[in-house]
Amino acid sequence: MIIAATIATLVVMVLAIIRGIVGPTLYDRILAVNMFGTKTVLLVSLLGFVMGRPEFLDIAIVYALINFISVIGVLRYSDSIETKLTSQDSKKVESGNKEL
Amino acid sequence: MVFDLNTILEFISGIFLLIGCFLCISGGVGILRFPDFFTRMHAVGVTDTLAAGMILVGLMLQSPDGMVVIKLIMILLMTLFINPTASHALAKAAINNGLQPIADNKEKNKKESNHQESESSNR
Amino acid sequence: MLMGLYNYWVVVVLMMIGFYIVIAHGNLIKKIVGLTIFQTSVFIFYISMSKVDGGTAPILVDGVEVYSNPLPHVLILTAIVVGIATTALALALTVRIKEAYGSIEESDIQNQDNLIQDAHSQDALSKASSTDGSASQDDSSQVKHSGEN
Amino acid sequence: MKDLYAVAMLAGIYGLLSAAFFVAMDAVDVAITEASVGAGISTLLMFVVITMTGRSESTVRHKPLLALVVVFITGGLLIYGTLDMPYFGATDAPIHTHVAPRYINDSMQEIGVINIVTSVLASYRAFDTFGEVLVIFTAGVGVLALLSVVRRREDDESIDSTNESLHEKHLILRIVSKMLIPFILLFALYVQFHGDFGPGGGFQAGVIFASAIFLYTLLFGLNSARRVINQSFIQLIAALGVLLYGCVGVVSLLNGGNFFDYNMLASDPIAGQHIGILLIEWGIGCTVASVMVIFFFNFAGRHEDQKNAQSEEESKC
Repeated sequence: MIIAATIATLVVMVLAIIRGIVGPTLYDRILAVNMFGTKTVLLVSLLGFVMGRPEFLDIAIVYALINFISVIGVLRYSDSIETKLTSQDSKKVESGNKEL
Repeated sequence: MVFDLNTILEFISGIFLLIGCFLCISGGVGILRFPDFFTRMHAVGVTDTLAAGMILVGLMLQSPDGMVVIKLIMILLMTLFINPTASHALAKAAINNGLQPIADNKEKNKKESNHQESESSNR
Repeated sequence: MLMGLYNYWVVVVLMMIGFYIVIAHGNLIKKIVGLTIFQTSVFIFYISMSKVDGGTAPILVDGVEVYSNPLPHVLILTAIVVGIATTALALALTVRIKEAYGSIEESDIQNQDNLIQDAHSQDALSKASSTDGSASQDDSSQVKHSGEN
Repeated sequence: MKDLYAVAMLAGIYGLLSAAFFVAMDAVDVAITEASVGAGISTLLMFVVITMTGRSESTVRHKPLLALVVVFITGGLLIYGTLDMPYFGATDAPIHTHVAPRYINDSMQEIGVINIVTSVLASYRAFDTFGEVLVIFTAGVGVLALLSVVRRREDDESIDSTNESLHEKHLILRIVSKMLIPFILLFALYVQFHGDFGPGGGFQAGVIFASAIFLYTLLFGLNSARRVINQSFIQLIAALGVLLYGCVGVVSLLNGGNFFDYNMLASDPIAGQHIGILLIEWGIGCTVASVMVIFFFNFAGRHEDQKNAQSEEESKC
């Protein structure tokens, strides 16, 4: 049963990767990465049981924490870029022209 | 017919794992097939909390010693805290972005803000 | 039985993907990502070599005799952290390049460099012609070549 | 793929995937490092940099056909080279017959630490690890040299106000993170001290500790984070970590052993090894954590400075 759960998790991870590649908007990709991270937590805990050494669950805890931090960080920086991107791009073109 | 405790525990944990697997797969199909971002987020919410919880509880019932159970409980608590928070922040950022649409996905954001109502009613 | 070597083939494929990204893409960020993929393929190479059939993680417990080889783990553990340090350094260089050139595309940077060098060689040429009125065309072209080199 | 954000996200997925692979390959210590580094910090740094350098890539590739030919030739040669390699998982491969049996069989008597990876890292190959720590330290110095900005205006009220609005906006996020940050710090210390018995050690703990500070910085803004952790203090800690590591080696030298010969640190060799490993892990942890914080502070500081310069230009216009 544990092996079946592992396979199911792997399948879902593949689906999440597909969404991450296809994902039309940035938020779709962040969502896919978030889901992928959670599934990795599950996979790591399951793998511990499959291989018979289930005491290495620290890795899964680290995953859960780091995944959260990276999602928050990505959101924070994507937040700040969306509004300024258009103005910055026009400015970039101007400054590039000046330098040339 | 006599069941000893281990067999019963294994059976229950098998049921939990089975439900977890089913929810996982359905959520995975959901993230691929649903039409827009907010509906996909709904699918991810199912897999991230309920399916993960089911699988972790299933593992807890099979774990050999106490430390493993404690760590699994910690993982479960963290999943239950972190994932809804992350999806909340994600949805909020997406809505904020939708309210001030940038040039290339203006159309999409309009659609998304319509779907957002249906998503909030799902909660 | 060649199937026993599949781990090396996966490594080679990953390595070549990274290599292709590094040499074929002009964007510096993409080059860094390619380097990261290349790096990870080396990590996977080491770690897959350390795996022993039937072995478990190299943390001693009673009743287990076969462990994976701990030495590659140690090397890769430090290499990962060093890898992020070097990646950060590369990213810092990218930021500075962006500030200096206004672009992180390799071709743009090359163009600007060429323009600057042309300007320098023009300067040198005009200087040479002003000090030495009888400078021939051959000399000036030599100056230009040395500037480009 | 032209959108560099997507590239960064997929690189993050790749990091997670490779860490899961390391778990499957029994390399738990490596997995915990890759989990904390590959998924978290590298994605984050890459994102900050992409925010600064623009998010789209021009489609021009130079000579893709030539590159493809080169790649295929090299790949073919490499695959030809693998034909002589030992099979996957073979027990009699050359790698398993040289020093590894000694590490596996004798480390318990010689070092007294359950986790073989830790004993090899901190004792058998301590000099090697010292070099790695120095590389990390040097990279930190390099980033400082490249990116550190002279803070002209200490009272950046404008930045503060935007950050206030950001974390006012995310109330739930702020509260959950406030609950999580102490937990992450505690967990980092657990990983630091648990390195003798399970996956963990200075490198991992340093990175996890740094990620807690990242989380704080992300939510409450760079300036308040700088108020909590002074930049020069962090630089001092980075240097002190390396110094502590080196001092352990020198002390064992002075006590009559070799460089990093911990047996000389106490009367009992095993106790000496324990002291040595503990101190060295502390040195590694301090250096790694502070260098990671230096990376992030400098990248984020550069980012905010650019933003400020832009807003000033806009106000001038």
